[in-house]
Amino acid sequence: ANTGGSSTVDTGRQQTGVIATDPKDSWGPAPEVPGARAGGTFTIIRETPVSHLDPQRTYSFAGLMAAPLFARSLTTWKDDGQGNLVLVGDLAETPGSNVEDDCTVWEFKIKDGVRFEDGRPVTAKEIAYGIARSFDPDLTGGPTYLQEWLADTPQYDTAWDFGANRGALPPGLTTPDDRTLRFEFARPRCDLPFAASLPSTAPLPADRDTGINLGHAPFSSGPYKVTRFRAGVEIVLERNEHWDPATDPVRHQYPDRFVWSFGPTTDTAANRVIADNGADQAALSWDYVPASLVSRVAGDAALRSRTILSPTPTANHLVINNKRVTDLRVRQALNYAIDREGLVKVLGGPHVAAPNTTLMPPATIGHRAYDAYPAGRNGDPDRARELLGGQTPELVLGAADSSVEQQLATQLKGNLERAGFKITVRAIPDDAKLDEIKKRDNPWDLYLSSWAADWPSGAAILPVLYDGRGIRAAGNSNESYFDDPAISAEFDRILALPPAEQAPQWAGLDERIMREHAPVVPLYVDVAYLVHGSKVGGVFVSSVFGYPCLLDAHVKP
Amino acid sequence: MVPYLRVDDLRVSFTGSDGVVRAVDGLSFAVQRGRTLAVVGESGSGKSVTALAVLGLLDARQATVTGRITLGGRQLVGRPEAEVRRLRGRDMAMIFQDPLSAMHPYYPVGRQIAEAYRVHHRRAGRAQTRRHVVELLGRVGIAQPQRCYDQYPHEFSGGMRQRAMIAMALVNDPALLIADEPTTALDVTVQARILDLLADLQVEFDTAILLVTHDFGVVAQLADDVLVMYAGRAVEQGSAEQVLRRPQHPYTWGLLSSVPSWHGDPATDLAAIAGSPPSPTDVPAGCAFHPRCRYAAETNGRCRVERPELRSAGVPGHRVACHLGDEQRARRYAQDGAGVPG
Amino acid sequence: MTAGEALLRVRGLTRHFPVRGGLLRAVDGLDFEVRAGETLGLVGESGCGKSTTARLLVRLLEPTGGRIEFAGQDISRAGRRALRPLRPQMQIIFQDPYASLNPRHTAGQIIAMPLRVNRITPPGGVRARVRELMELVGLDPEHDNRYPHEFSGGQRQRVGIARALATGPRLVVADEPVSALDVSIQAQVVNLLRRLQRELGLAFVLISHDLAVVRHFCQRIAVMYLGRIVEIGDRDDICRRPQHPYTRALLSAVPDVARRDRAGRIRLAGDVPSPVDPPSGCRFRTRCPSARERCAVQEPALIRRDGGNRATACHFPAGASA
Amino acid sequence: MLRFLLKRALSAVLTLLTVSVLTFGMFFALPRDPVSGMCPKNCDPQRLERVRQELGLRDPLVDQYANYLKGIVVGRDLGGAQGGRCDAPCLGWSYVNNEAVTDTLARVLPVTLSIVVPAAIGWLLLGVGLGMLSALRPGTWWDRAAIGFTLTGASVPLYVVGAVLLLVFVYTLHWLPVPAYTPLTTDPLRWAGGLVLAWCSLAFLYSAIYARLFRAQLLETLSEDFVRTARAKGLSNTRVYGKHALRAAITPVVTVAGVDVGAALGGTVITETTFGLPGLGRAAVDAVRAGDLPMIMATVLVAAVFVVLANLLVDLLYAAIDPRVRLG
Amino acid sequence: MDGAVRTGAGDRIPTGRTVGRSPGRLAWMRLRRDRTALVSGAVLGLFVLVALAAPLIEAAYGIGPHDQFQSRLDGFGMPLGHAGGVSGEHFFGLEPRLGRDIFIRLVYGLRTSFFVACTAAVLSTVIGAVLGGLAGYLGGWLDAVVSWLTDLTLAMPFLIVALALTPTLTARFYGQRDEVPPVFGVGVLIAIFAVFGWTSTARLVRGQVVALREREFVAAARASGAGLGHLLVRQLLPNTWAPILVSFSFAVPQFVTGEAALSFIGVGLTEQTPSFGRMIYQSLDYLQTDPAFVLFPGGTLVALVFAFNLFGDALRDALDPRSAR
Ligand SMILES: Nc1ncnc2c1ncn2[C@@H]1O[C@H](COP(=O)(O)OP(=O)(O)OP(=O)(O)O)[C@@H](O)[C@H]1O
Ligand SMILES: Nc1ncnc2c1ncn2[C@@H]1O[C@H](COP(=O)(O)OP(=O)(O)OP(=O)(O)O)[C@@H](O)[C@H]1O
Ligand SMILES: [Mg+2]
Ligand SMILES: [Mg+2]
Repeated sequence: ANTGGSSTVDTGRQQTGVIATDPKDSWGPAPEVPGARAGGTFTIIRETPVSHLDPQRTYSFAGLMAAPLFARSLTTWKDDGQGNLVLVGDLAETPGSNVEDDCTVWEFKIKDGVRFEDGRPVTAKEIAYGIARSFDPDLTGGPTYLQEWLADTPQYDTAWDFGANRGALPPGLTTPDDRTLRFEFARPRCDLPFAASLPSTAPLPADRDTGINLGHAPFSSGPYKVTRFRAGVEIVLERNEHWDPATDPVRHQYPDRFVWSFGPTTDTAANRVIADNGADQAALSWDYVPASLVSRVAGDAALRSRTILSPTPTANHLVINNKRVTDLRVRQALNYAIDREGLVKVLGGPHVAAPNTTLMPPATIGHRAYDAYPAGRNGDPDRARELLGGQTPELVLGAADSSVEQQLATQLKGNLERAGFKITVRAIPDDAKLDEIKKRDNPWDLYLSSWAADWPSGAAILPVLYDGRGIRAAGNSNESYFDDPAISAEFDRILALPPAEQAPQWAGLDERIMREHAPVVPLYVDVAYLVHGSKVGGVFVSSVFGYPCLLDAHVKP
Repeated sequence: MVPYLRVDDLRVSFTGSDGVVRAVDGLSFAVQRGRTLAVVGESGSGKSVTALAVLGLLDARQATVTGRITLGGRQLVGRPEAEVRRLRGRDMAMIFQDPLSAMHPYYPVGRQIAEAYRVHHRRAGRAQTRRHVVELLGRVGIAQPQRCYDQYPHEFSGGMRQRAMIAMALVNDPALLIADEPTTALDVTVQARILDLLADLQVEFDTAILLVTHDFGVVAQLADDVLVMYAGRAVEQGSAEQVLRRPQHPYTWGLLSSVPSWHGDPATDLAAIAGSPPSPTDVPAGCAFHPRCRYAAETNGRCRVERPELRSAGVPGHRVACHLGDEQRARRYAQDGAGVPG
Repeated sequence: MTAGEALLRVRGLTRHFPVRGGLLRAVDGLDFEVRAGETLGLVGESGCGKSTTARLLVRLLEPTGGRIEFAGQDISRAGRRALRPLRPQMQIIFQDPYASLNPRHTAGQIIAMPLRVNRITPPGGVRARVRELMELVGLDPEHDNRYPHEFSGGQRQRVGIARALATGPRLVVADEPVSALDVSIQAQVVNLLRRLQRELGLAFVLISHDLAVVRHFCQRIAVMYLGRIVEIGDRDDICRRPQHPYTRALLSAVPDVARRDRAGRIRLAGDVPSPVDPPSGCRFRTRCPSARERCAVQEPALIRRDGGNRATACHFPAGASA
Repeated sequence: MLRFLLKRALSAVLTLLTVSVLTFGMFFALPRDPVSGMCPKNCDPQRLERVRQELGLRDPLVDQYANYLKGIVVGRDLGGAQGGRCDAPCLGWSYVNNEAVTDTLARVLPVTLSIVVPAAIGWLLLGVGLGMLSALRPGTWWDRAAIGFTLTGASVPLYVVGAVLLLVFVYTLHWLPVPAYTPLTTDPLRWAGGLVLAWCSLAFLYSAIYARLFRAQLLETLSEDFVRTARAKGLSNTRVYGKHALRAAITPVVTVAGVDVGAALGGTVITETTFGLPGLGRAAVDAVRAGDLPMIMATVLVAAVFVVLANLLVDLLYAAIDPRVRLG
Repeated sequence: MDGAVRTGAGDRIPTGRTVGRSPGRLAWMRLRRDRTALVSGAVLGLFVLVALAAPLIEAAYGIGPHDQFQSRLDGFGMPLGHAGGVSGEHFFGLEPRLGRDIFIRLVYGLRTSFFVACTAAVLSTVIGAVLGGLAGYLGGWLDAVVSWLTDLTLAMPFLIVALALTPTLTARFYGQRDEVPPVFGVGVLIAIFAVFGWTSTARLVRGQVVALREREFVAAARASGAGLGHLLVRQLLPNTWAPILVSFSFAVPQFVTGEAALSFIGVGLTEQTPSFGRMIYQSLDYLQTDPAFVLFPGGTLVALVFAFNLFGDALRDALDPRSAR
């Protein structure tokens, strides 16, 4: 019989993050991982194939976590998996220098001794070429921060045509010498060191650019190189002899090879890894343990040493369409009505989700916990009812037609109707949902959405999600269509501060927005719960992206 | 002379959802080599069942067979299936009524005949078998037997099929040939030729023939002896001459006079037997024919209760199952049997 | 209409079926007449086109060519609408007593069907008419709500006959009405048909392969071979003095209880040729014992020779007075 | 024969064309946008619009369709974002998988083939065997057991069978590895081990249907006159059943099997989903979910081709088995 | 001819007025004698009754299909207690996560599934019978068109069309904000099943009609001047009831499992509508963690389909005593 004696999970730990000031932090070799040894094949099982490995196009979590193995970027995160983050130089000797101290001009000095897989040295030219290449409209999919900042317009590919200017560099990007890369922006871009950590700053010699085909055979600058790419089935990475650990602050070269194996469903992958047979002993199931299996995995003491549990920076909100729901009291009532404990149960328990009441996830640098509308663990329908003052707002909740979201919607509908709302749940085709809610004039009052920042800074969250000045017809990240001039002014103010000083400011603004405007209902953050084979070592959950980091991974004997 | 086939007190019953059907109910007869016994009777009187019982082809799960069937001295009822099987095709063979459905639609005719040959001639080579079959096909009157060997049943005309059927039955020179309505499906001109063929072959092979039919015309042409059946029992038995010229049973009279005669007066009505044959599950008590018999009243109800046994009809070899006395029958026959050719 | 006038007149009636190997000439130019109250027998071997003719006569089939006149009206091209008033006047009886009755209808419904589809309300109502008809054909009128499977074969055929008589037709085409019946029942039905013909004055076209039955029932007989009529004439002419070699062969092959010898029989060689590819000239020549060269070249016409009622399609008819 | 083939081929092509037109039309009516998947965050509407134009998604539907057909027959140019030149048979570029559709197909088809072909052999053998067993001994214990089996097989849905098999053999008893696809050429043993459950559940289900069908058919055949003739010839039972009855009774089974295998080759969605095997069926479902039109078209067409081919094959087989159906 | 003639051979059956036993009645009697048919029929009857009486059962049971009991779930959202939370209050236990009562949801799910399956079966059978009947009787080009349509329908991948069509239709009819009544999803499902399910009935009926068309009673009716309507409705239809009924009785369980299969790949009804299929589909994930959740809906489904198949078999035997299962 199930008596419910489940373990409690602490997922509310504090993120600390800094930008390295000591140049030594940016040099290798990375400290040895205790117990690690070289050799073996490390397998990663994942349902959805990684469709390409082109660093300039990489934006999926799997791609972002795979890229560091073969592609080095300008900067990178030193991460211990416990929330301690340090941004260090990777190709660059430091995480960038703010030349004029106003975030408009940045310079990176490129390390000596970094080499491509064919042994030729990496210089500023190759890095610049890589960035230029990301302007190519044919190379869809990657982050667009650098392009938009350099061109100072979202239509960067019309502003500077890569195809017509091969061999040249986009405006604002220069290589004064082989070892220097210089960015000049029209406006302050204080987050550049963070943005430079994305693999779009990976180097590529122009003569090695195979366009769209690079995705199947990237040109390595990291400790591994891609030796086999069977689309949709398997990717094999093997050691790159020309990688020099001395130049690298974060990477190791323990396993002989990494194998990404695609196809098995999440369930299958988890079950295979749990079964721990043969090659699966050195395998990691990439996706989180499916919610239906969590109780079995968590309940199995023998598996404890083979699971990893960690909060992630992906924050989930019940987004309120502020253009439609204009009454602050209604929005506040919504905040009071939610039964977060029930919600977590619907999701599969504390190994799947952790309740959250702030706009920024706890994993954000400088995050401060607060609850603007304290409603206890199960919500406070009476308080909500009181705020509504007897009216019955009829709201439409748009939810993807996926199984999970439909269940969540059912749960939320129950919560809200309990508090005096009248909720209509409308199903939206799963794949279309994201685009639909990003349309300014979308027809729904409420919808579920999540945000995972590209770096754990408030700057990558609050202005992106709540600055009303950038609202356009479609493609909005500001899905709540929240627009308040005072708040927008605050964004401008904080963004101009030096990166190191911004963190507490963002935390304060977070609380202020919630208390004054309640533009969304923060629900929970995703929790990463991973299971791996008995010979897997060194895997931890990246504090930046919430997925397994492979840099310390090794195969135990 | 010892008859080649001897059937004593054969009884066959089926148990179905509507009750027990006594398809054959105490039948005895014998056939000698070189002679033809015709079994005549209306539909459902048990003719085919008798034929199948002799061959042992009735499904043991459905039919219960009792009595004695002796073939060339061997008693068949109760004998193991494997042993009976060895007799089939070689010692006794059968020509079926509808040759199209009786042949496998997917195999060439020649091969089907060859198969029948090779079961009993294991050592026969392919070429030899073929030669034998082709020759036989020619003998039964199929033109171009070489070509026909490889044709399929559906490519044959009705007459050819029946001939092929006969060839299949004769391929092992069987001592007993059972022909179940071999010509009903055929036209008169073709029928005439098939009957001729049978007669000729009988002479050649000295075969005993058990001919099942309902057509007295056919009987007249081919049979030496006749057995008239009604509702699973023999009502009259004798030589063809006797039965056809001086029928003794009112049912036989009726049958004979029902057939529109070539010589009768077209202006008069046919002398039909009133009523219809009894339902197999509900055979009348006493004489099964009594509800349709004009003379049943003359026996003081005896026909209704007592079943008449087959007994001599005065002439040796001629037997009849009727309660009417010999003179009574003679008188009635003289009065009413006028329609019967005689 | 006085007796003697043709109720049905058929001229050059043809029906071809397109088949894989070419055109199958099932019926290939028939000429004959049926007078009111008269019975015509149609005999011939299997596949010679008897049933096709029957179906053409009641317009279940569309003729490929030729003319069918019924009561002076050309019906060979008539559509459903034009046929409507004539339908009740001509009916058909089929061979298979089971297949010709709808197993899901009661005898009453079956017999009333022609009345219903023609929207005829007889005096006294449909029900009374059905009972009357059942009595007429010798069925117990109380059995009108029985289903076909509850009748014996002979009774079923009677239901079929009653259906054909329901609308009071002037012509009944009977396609082998007795060949599926037991000998003893066959006689009953033949007698019934004879009686009906006599009493109701119907014209009959009786199709059969049994010459004895035809002889017993019909005043005139037509003999068909491969889609054509080879000889037609009064019963006695045909039966006693057949002229066409095919008719002679047919007659000699009729098995008869009274004739035990097989001596005087004419044996025809071979099988009936395929109607897809009939022989040139006289169609019977391939099997004819007296065929000569001319038979292969010229097709004999159906002509009267001795001034009588009989016509023969043969270049060398037997016993014809010159 | 040739004429028949031509006629059938023509009708098959017409069917395929209609299927493709219907699919094309249907998916353009969908409230989905394949392009949006190409830039996940911060996507600018104008840029999306440019991409749409570049991909030809703004051309008239008829042109797009004509272009598509042209691609199949002679190949076409797809532009830089879609891998450039695409040789015939070009089925387009999958926005979601980021590769030529033909490549995706080449990957998923072997999986479905590996599932279906052995399973089909299994279900045919098992179904025919069981059907024979029960038809030859009607009313016996064997028969009753076989009927029970077939009824169960016909009543338990595949996803339930699959789930139960997984639970028992994989998760509880650990007799079998977790289902996965390994190419046959890589390791035949692992190939079989990873698929055996899929085969079993498919075979269980279908063999039930086939046993039922075959039993009825065989019983009917056994009551045919020609079987009696065969016995009258003195043939042994083995020969009567094995040669005469079997061949006649197998014909309808062939028809059904052809259609079933054809349909299954088009994707065994439920099986693939239950066992987590990345075959054609799942690729199709994923494609629909993601609104990946070229991939949808391709999977639909491939499935239709299989069905149509199977139908054609059945007709030919029928003629081969039954001489009465020789086609003129 | 006024009844004057009344001789004829006297084969009258000397009984009074008899009641004809129609083939339908005979089948009914056979069915009533068949023990399997009785048992499976009773089980089906019970299912139908439960489905019809769902609101009554809800009232008696005191729990609605949307009521949640999350307090009886553990931290993982799994039901507390034995066998998935089976208790006197919750006969079949609770769903994991949302904590709804399985029993009452099954009852309502049965209602939905039955409605979908039966309506779809009626529709597909009607479509199939009409198309098959017309094609079989009229033959010619119509036959060719219908057989081509059949091929086309078989070649169109059912699941994919279903997957694509549902959201499209929803958007067409209800815009994006209106409440989509459960009836709509049900309607779409029914339409999909009907559009794809008619082929086998059509084939069956066509074959039957082609055989019947040659029967002489049809010719007799035509010879009497009967029109197409009479021929199809009065003559042919009564003789095709048997295959139509049988194919209907096999279509229903097929659609019941079909609904579940659609849910399995994520089409079908929304969470709002309690449905068998959706329940089973969701339960399968819990095979390892909450087998009871799989057992109850799965067992009910299997029982339902099993009963239907048994009944269908018995029906076929009764309607065609010649067929051996
Ligand atoms: N397998 C069977 N099961 C039940 N009853 C049967 C079976 N075979 C034959 N009968 C019954 O046995 C009786 C005799 O049948 P049989 O076939 O011998 O008649 P028949 O004289 O050959 O008739 P026909 O002239 O129509 O061929 C019939 O009433 C028939 O219904
Ligand atoms: N619908 C049809 N299509 C093709 N051929 C046909 C058709 N109906 C009849 N035939 C052919 O026409 C020829 C004459 O057939 P019909 O049925 O008229 O012959 P019949 O004289 O009635 O023969 P039977 O005595 O066997 O009934 C036969 O060769 C037959 O195969
Ligand atoms: Mg018989
Ligand atoms: Mg005929």
